[in-house]
Amino acid sequence: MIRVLLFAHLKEQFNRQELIFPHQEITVRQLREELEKNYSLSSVSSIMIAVNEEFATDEEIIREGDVVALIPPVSGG
Amino acid sequence: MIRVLLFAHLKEQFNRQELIFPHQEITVRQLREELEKNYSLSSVSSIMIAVNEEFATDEEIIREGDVVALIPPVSGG
Amino acid sequence: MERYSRQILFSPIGEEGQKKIRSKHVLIVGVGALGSATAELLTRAGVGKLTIVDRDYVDWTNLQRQTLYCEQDAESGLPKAIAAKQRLEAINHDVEIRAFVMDADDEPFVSIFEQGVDVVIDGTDNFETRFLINDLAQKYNVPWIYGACVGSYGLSFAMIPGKTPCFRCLVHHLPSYHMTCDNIGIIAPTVQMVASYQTAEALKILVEDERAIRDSLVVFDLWKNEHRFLKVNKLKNKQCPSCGEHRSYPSLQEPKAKMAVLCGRETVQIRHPHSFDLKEMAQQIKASGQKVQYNDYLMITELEGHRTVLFADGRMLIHGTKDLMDARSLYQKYFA
Amino acid sequence: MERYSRQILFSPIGEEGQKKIRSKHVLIVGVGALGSATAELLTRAGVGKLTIVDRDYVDWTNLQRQTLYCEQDAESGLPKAIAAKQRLEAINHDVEIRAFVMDADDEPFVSIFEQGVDVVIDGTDNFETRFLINDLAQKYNVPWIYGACVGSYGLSFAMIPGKTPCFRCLVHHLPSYHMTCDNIGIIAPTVQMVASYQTAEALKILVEDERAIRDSLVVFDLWKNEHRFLKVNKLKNKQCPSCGEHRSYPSLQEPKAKMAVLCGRETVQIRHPHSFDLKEMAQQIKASGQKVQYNDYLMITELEGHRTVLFADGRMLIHGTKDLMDARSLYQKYFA
Repeated sequence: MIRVLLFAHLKEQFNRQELIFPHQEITVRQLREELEKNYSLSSVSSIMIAVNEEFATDEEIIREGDVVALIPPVSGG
Repeated sequence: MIRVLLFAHLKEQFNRQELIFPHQEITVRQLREELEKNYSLSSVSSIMIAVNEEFATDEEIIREGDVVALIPPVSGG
Repeated sequence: MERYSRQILFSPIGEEGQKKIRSKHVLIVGVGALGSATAELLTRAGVGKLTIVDRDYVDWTNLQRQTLYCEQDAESGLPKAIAAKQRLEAINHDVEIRAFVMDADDEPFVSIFEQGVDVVIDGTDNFETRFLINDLAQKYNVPWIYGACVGSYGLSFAMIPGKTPCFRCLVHHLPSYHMTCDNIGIIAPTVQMVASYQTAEALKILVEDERAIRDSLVVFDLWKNEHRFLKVNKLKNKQCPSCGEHRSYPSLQEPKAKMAVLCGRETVQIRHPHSFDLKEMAQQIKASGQKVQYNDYLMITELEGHRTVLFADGRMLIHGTKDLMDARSLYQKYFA
Repeated sequence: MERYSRQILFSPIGEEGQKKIRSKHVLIVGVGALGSATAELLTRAGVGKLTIVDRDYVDWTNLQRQTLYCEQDAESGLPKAIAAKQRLEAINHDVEIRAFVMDADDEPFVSIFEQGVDVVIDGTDNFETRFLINDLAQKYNVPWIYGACVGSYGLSFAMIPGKTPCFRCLVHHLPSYHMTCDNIGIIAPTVQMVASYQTAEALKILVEDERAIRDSLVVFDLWKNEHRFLKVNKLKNKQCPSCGEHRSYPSLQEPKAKMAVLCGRETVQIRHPHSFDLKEMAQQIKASGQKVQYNDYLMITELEGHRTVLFADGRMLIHGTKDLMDARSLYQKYFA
């Protein structure tokens, strides 16, 4: 089980604080693909993904128990 | 072993980031007494003491591995 | 309402929230650094009525961090409450700004609470006034938002009567000597960060979004890159004389320091209601980087350019001033 | 120097640090909400030279969060760069303020980098300009400090050439539709918190206290009481075309959008350099709470009061304006 915390408008978009993925292991790239397919989340490629308080590259492997956060960069200023 | 993190001017006063106490168990009140005696830290009674991210009363017991933080209230504004 | 459109678009506020903000009264005690910043943000947010209280005047050394003031205000030495009101009115004439040049110890201060306030924001620079606000806030059942900063270090916590611990539950009694911006220094972003926390909690209280109110005390150091949220619930004390079951509101009763100008000596004498522990006091003053001399009878140091002498019996002389306000301010910042 | 005494007392700055601050040049791109706040704090801090660049004018809806401006500025519709300069000079006449009413795409923008800048602060409201700043900052070896906010959510990160990942390492390419203050709203304390982080890092860079610079990206939500520091090191990409081993600085070369006013129609046409994915675009606009219609050929929505039509081939019409600047600004905020 992998917990994925949502930030900013993603919370409203999914209407929840976090998503739960049933996997034991998944790469960051695969996570992006699932978000796009199963959750029809668009612009996934520009979302920054942190694993255990550290941003991760697409090749990195997320393991059960890791805490994942989806951080959308925003443009307001 | 109990780690005590220092905040604000306490860092400068002790010239370090944290203090290490060799105890396995100690109450918050005893910690205050030790700080006063062994480290000649004054005004100890007005310092707020947090144990594992939560402020603790003087009766509370600190155990090995707990993370303790000394938070001095300041008056500037 | 058009001018608040970006705030109304923010869904936890919305049209409803904006109307609530518009109908509320905020009291800001002290318009120095934190008070400047919070007063400005709440004025821009369109609060209905804003009362500001300050006893000080604008000084050149304030300009580095007190964002309501410009050089002209320091040049004219305007009282802060007056200079603040001018700028706030230029920012938003819809807000009713009431400015009082006075001490929080003065009689009219209590009447602000009696008339009704929705939230009080801490812009003070001393603990004595905070304990007074705390007792008044508990007595009149008003939330108040503590904020304090020095150097790159800051703290904030919103106190809700009947729910959270109060200031006296957190800080049992007055620290004996204080680290302030005048002895440790301060950088402006520290002020703005504390003010951001205070203003965010004030907005939550004003729009009555109770569930959103942060129930922890935030403490951070901007230069050392530290940031913590510490839960406070356990400190709520049923025996607390300010918010507990049997209340005496000690700050509303405590003997006040007595003050007098010493004729022909440019010196003010203050009688602290308790005796001084000169040794402890000297240690702490030293720790903050100041020079200090002491013996069993008295301690001598310099505070903000004033030679200051403390006697063990609680007497204190502040040299180089005949101004009671100045002397009182020094006393409260460092020793009260 | 007396006016900076509280900042000099702060030991990581001191007399030495104050002299350094005094000798440095800061560029702030955009003086909207973040730019207002950071420009004011750095002016108060006594930076030697401050260059501000902005293409917009002061509007009533800005006053809720853009702290340099007052009602008079909105009344006169002054360009932000000019109104900002006036207020900044009233705050501190020691600072040399240079104000440019221009687009970051304009030629003179690059010359600011050529002439030498010590740190660049992000006050922009769109990604296109940030990618441009990022390439210039890498090319001219200048640290720049990203900041952005919307609602109660904010982010900031200081990018040091040769050390940290750059903006393109973090955000690989432009998001296709943007959440901005104009569609999601914003509260003023969010702005001040991001600006506090930006200013603190700027001060560390100006006094050359490299070890103190935060090496993580901060992300917070003031209403939801969240606050995280996320390490970024792993994202530094050797293949990055902006900061890697073989650089092409794509933003300095990319085809720019072409614009034209359609005669007699109060409409501006913009040619986006790529085609639009209308379905995806429509989903995101919907997600931000706006109404939208679309089919295989075109998509229609309303942005800030302007009926806006997108064609799959990359063409876009913005109705209700003849002003190229306005239209460009809308385009960049939402689609660039």
